[in-house]
Amino acid sequence: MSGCNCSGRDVLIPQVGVITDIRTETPDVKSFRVCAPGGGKLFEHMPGQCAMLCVPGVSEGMFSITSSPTVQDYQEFSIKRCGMLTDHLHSLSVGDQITVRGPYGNHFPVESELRGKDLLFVAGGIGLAPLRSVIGYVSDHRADYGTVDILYGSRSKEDLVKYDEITGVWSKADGVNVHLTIDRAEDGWDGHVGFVPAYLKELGFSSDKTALLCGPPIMIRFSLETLMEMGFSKKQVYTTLELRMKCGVGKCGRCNIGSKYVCKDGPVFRCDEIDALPDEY
Amino acid sequence: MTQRLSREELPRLYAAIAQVADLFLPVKRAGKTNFALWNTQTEVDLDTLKTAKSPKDLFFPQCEPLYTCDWREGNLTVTAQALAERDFVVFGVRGCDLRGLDVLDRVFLSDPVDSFYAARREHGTVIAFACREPEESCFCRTFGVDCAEPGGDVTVWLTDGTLYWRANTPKGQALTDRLDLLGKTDDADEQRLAAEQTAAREIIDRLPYANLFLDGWNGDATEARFASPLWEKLYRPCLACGACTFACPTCQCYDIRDYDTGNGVQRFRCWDSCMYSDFTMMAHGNNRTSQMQRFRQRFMHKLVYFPANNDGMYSCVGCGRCVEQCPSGLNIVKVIKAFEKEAKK
Amino acid sequence: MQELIERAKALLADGTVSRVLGWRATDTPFGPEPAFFESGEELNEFVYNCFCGANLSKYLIESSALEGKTLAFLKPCDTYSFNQLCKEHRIDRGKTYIIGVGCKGKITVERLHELGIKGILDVEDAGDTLTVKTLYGEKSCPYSDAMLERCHACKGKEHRVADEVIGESADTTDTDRFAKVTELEQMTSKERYAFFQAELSKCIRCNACRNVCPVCNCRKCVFDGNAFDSVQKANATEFEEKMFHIIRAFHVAGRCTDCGECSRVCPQGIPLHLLNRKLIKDMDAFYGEYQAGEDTSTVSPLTAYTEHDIEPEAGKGGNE
Amino acid sequence: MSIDDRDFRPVIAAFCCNWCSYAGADLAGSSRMKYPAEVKIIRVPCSCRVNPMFILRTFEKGADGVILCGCHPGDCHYSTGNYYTRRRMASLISLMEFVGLERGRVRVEWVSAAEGAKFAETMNEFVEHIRALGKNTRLEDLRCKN
Amino acid sequence: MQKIGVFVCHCGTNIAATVDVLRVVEAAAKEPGVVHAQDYPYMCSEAGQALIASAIRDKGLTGIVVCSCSPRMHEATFRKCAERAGLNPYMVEIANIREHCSWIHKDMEEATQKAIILARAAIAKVHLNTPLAAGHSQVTKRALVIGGGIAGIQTALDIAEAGYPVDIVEKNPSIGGRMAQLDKTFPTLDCSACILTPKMVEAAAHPNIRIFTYSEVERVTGFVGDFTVDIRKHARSVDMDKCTGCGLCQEKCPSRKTPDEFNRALGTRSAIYTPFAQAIPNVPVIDREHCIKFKTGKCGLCQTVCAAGAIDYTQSDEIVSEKYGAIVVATGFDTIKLDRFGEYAYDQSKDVITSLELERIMNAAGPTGGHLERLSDGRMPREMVFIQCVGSRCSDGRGKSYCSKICCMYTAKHAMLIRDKYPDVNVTVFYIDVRTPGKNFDEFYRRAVEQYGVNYIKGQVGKVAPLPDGRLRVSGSDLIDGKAVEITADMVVLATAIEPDPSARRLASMLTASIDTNDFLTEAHPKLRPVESPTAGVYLSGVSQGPKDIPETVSQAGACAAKVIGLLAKDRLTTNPCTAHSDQLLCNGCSACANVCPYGAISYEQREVNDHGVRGERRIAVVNNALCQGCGACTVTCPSGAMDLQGFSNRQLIAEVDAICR
Repeated sequence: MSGCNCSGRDVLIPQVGVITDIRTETPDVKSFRVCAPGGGKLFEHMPGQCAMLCVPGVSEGMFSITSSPTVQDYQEFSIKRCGMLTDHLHSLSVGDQITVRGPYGNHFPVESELRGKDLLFVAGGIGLAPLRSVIGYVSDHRADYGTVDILYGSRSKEDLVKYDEITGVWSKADGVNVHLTIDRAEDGWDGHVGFVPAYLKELGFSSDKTALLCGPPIMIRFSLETLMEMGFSKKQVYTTLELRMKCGVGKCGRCNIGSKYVCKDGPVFRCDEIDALPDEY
Repeated sequence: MTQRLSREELPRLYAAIAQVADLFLPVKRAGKTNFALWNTQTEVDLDTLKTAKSPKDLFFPQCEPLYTCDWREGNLTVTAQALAERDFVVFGVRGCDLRGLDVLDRVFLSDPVDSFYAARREHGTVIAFACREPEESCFCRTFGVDCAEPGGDVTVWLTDGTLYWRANTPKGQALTDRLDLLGKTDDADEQRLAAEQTAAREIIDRLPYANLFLDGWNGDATEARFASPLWEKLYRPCLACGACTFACPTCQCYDIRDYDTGNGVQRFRCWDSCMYSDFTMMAHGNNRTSQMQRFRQRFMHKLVYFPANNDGMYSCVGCGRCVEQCPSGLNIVKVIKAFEKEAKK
Repeated sequence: MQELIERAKALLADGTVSRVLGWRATDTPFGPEPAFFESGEELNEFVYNCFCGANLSKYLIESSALEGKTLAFLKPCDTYSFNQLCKEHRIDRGKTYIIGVGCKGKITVERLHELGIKGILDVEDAGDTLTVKTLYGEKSCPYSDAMLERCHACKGKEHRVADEVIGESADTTDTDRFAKVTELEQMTSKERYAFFQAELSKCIRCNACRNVCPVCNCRKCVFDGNAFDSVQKANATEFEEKMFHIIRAFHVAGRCTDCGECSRVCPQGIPLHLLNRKLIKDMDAFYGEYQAGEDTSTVSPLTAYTEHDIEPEAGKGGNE
Repeated sequence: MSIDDRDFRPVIAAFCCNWCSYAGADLAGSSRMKYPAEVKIIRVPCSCRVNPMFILRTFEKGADGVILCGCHPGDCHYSTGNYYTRRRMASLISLMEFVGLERGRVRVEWVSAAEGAKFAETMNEFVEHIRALGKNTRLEDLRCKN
Repeated sequence: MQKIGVFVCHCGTNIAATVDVLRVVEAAAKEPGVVHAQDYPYMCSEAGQALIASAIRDKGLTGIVVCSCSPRMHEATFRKCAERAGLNPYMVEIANIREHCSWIHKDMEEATQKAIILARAAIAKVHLNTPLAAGHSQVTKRALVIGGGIAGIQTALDIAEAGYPVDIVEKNPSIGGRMAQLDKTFPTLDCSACILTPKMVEAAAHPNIRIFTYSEVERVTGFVGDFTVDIRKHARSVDMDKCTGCGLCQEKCPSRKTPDEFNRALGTRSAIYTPFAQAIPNVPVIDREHCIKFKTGKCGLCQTVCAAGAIDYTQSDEIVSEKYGAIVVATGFDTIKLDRFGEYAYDQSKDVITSLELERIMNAAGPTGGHLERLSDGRMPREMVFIQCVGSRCSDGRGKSYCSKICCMYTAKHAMLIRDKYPDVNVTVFYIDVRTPGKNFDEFYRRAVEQYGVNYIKGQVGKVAPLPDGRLRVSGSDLIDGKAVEITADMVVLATAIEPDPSARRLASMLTASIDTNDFLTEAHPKLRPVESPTAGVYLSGVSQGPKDIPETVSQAGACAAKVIGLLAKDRLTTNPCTAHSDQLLCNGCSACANVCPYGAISYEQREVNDHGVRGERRIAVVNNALCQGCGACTVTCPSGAMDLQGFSNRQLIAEVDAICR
């Protein structure tokens, strides 16, 4: 995997990626499809893994791969505008080149623990990005998994990332239930209104599901509490952590929480594993 | 097999090694001794026990280019930095610093391998240098280093008049084979050498920090140690400089940065310090906002997290540089002693 | 020392101050560390001896943000830094209680190492001489031989600011503080270059000089930001070391009190104070004598001007 | 003097204040006065805008000489800017010489908007001086060159 | 990533003759971010601007670089062009490849290379430009005119006539200035007072004009549209409201030995005085330096005789603080001191006089009652010599390098008037050149020579030597005949160079208006903006800007008024957005920046700051954008780099440096 030096390239040396498609998801989120200059994917990855995107001379940052590994032609990244690098990425156009290295980190255990389970995806805002990769993977291997529930919330309707795909594809798939919510009521929205944890409680899922949780820290905290109340154990809940990552390979010393490096041992953690880590995230 | 050379012949030895490979050894410049490339003009200093900086930067340089990006005809190209290809010899590495390399190996040679470091390790031959007169700041014994028998590809001992040389590895032997000025030793030499070692070990026993109390420091100690109120008191004098981390033979945190050369962007990495306030700073926050947290991180890493990931191996080697160099008189010894005092209360 | 402890305990007890900034004894005799004390009990670890060279004034920036007053023990030279920090609004004078402590010059164990004394186990201050117990026998040396560089160019025994003074001080000046600067000026440009190249190429960019410097008190150093696209932490080239040290010297020009902490803490023993002293010497010559930190109101020479200042011409830095 | 020396084309940056020296350079231009093409002018609002950091940066990037031009003291468009420049640069130049930079690689000159001739003269003289000094090897970033 | 367009101007052949414009286009096109590059013969032309505008629209450019003439010439043009095309005007950078390149180099290769580098620097800078929005400031609809001579009066009248209030500050007790001292004016020989006095009266009576005489500007703060000026009204010791101007006090004043400034010290005056009969206001002042009452405490005669009870010895200086939108400098001139011109014996003989002194002698209200006589003995001169260019066009550094412009004409006037009134006086004029460009000027001069028989000698006077008999030996040379000339004269008149009034220098510094090496105020542009100072809101009227005669002064005064009216007619002004700003995460609150700010634009606030998740109260520098003029002094004083300047940011300047050194 990431340790493979068979290409002769050090893990810190990136490849050039070409942006082949840019979609504006929300006012501050865009999705970028990236390919190798000659076409095709830059590398293979697993759902939940990340890659380092870099605009040379500007900055570099770790982003989760939004597309499913089953997509053959490209990797997609949904990126929220929140700083110098993301500002710059948002100003790029189709055909522009960036550098990409990765994939980095672990992934959701789609081939092991998650197999055969009923899955509950809980996402808030841009937190949908890593989960979408899993959702895509699960959809393409539908027989290997039980039912799928997707609870996704955002500030407003226009802040829902991948809205068209959610309403157009996912919600029409067999055995998939989509539950959308937005924080405040608005015109043209007849769906649920309220925060994700509250909606979670309202929906009252059975506690034999496996939950995948991703979103802003506050949402994760309350959703986790709700899940506990609903009878989930922490071993049934997976989430992702995000800290400052630089090297991506667990050596530069930045992103550790206790003895774990988020970039290498994460970003996906089972909640009982997080409990064992010192409180420094 | 131990070989010998009279002390006066050392310059010839250096010249002979330099014929074979680049030779780095302790050199005194502007009053401080550090490892530097040998040439006939350099002032070699084997009398200073510890170089101010550890020799780690010969394998993990303070700053090294990784690759260059440039736009050629509108296309972005990435050109990786070539890996080290020249053989080199590091002469005069103390036992503690040699252990430091073992620690770095655990980091950089574990999956995924850091090819820049690996190439240097492959091309470098380490001549370890046994200690004769350890100093008050030394505590390598605590971490199981025997400074009188340090190991390395080659070990050398220096007595008043003689240098003793013993190759330990095939790499060391290969170097030895290319040097024809080393002489044979006799029993008297062996006895003298043994006596030197005994004397050095006796001094070690008398050092104030020879046997620090490490109970409670291990890979499983995270919770207990992390939450200790002692950190709050210990960190206060810390200036948040990087003197300890840059002097340390095992600190390996690095930063990756870009540099606009005018003809492209060069990406390089350079040493970083977990003591620096912006070390973990992100656009939207910082997981270690206080100096206490950063201070704690450094020692937790050396004595808890690293052992947790490396079969109990500590990433402190007891070289004592932090003891000597911290501007505020802080060091790992103080930390260990503070916890010892607490434990024994 | 006991008097200092008693006084501190009293001020803590009557609520005048909420904490005490001083030095704490550690188990190495030559390694007292700067420390905050918040109770009488903690103060039993307080120490004040010949190794208490650290300038404590910079720690007061941090304590200015805390509730209540902080009692700080300052040596005469530390008070200059304190004043300078007050002038720059980094310390709130109202939140401090300053006890001036006596000083007869401070020593450092590094000087003893430089004198060839190894394996030091204990150091005893016997007035004019030091008795050093080592692994390799007992040694002794004159007190002044072990003194910090700055003490040889002492600013005098007056505390520039203090709520009270305890103890006697001595002026330990025994050299002209500009002697080395003058010596360098008289070298050729090439010789000076060789000198600074040798010294500065030892720099490891650990930032100890910057972080200890009382007037290098920026919340975020320019070298840590990207406003100037500076290459932080990297000393790949000799130029960058120069750039860092020249700019650092320039940023503290007119603010540097010549406290000498930069040279004291440099792990590579670079005489960084020479850059500051050169600037001080120049500014004294160009614009009249000025001592930063003497008070909290005089404007620094670089933020002032007269209509007939000297012109920025070549030839002031030293011989060609 | 070797052939290389004769072919030496120094890189020279001239920071010019917008109100006097930049206008002076304009006047030199409109009066068709000649000075070497090595001089490249960077416009700043006032000489006091020039940070010592810029000057070092210029050398870092391979310049062989840096000249800073502003209004004559007393004539600053912002009334006091160049008084500060004068003090700062006096200290900076002295410090740079002190650490071993050759004399005259950094220079400050006051050129008014009316002094086109002085501007051209100054530049001719400065370039000549830098040519004589040769390449700046004492303060230069090696990494740029690889 | 910016999308940058580069536009390279040929400027006809001005650029294209020395710079290979196409290669510049080619090189620029390869720079990162450049998506459009083209050349055009005249970028500033309407067609050129249209090209730029359409490229901005069609290619969605986010920044443009124009490689052309100096930004001082057309930066504003291209900014406006960008704005019309929907691009923020501050996303425009100019590479000066004309004044700084094509015009100074001959070698095409060299110039082309340099032009490429200059273009590259501008591209590098524009990458870091950010759209800036100009702020707005209010305009105080009142103007200040400093100087109450003909220039000031005319400007004030024109502004007042347009309906805006205007104040005149005059340092002397009366307005009128130099023109009031003149006898006749060329080329029509009108009586100076006859044409000036009505204007003075009109100004005094105008409802929109206030006159502060015996007053000086003490302090100026603020900026265009919003200046605050402190005016020091010197204590007059006479109540302006009560005084009837009867003149009795002056008559009775026992102190009568003070040199009379108005008469160039050729006569004396009383300690309480009005400078001249037609003075406005017709209220005397007490010269406290010479007043016996003030010197000894005894006297008080004027108070006794004043029926109106206007004399008030207790008056003190008063500072009036007023707000103005525009300031006009009309400080006029004086003649230079002659102490460095010993060869003319000005200090040795009373009969060597300056032309301005001659004006007073010829004037009916002057010290001799208008009768031409030698000041030494009161005798009528028979032989008069005029020496031109005394201290003008001077190359040895003793005088002024410039031509004082008015001397040729007034000397012709003097010669003509003397010959007209006293036909038996011989008049000789030594000149270097006679310069008479101006309507009816040369005719006037020719009349002096041809009709009035004035003897013009081209040549210089080497020495004027007083003779024992009180006459003067003038030794000169006649360059046309190539011989030495010696004249024994009764009177010598020196056409002394004029220089800006000494108050101009201090005033310029208060106004932050630039002055040249001769202390004349500098224009914003010598040709295109001759009546504006580079400092916004400051205008130049009369000789303070350069030597000129009365008709020129009056026309400039009118032009100046037009500019002021144009400013005052606006309700608000667009402010320069290139101002400093402080990054609150970096600011230490150390006050260094405020110490060096010439505009007092920086203040400090306690603010709660969120520094990457850590909250705390900090002392933070805050820049008042309306006051900041964008010099950047603060940015260098700030050690942490918290202070930066928009439009000339640290990163922008560094990018330029990098591009130049590349």
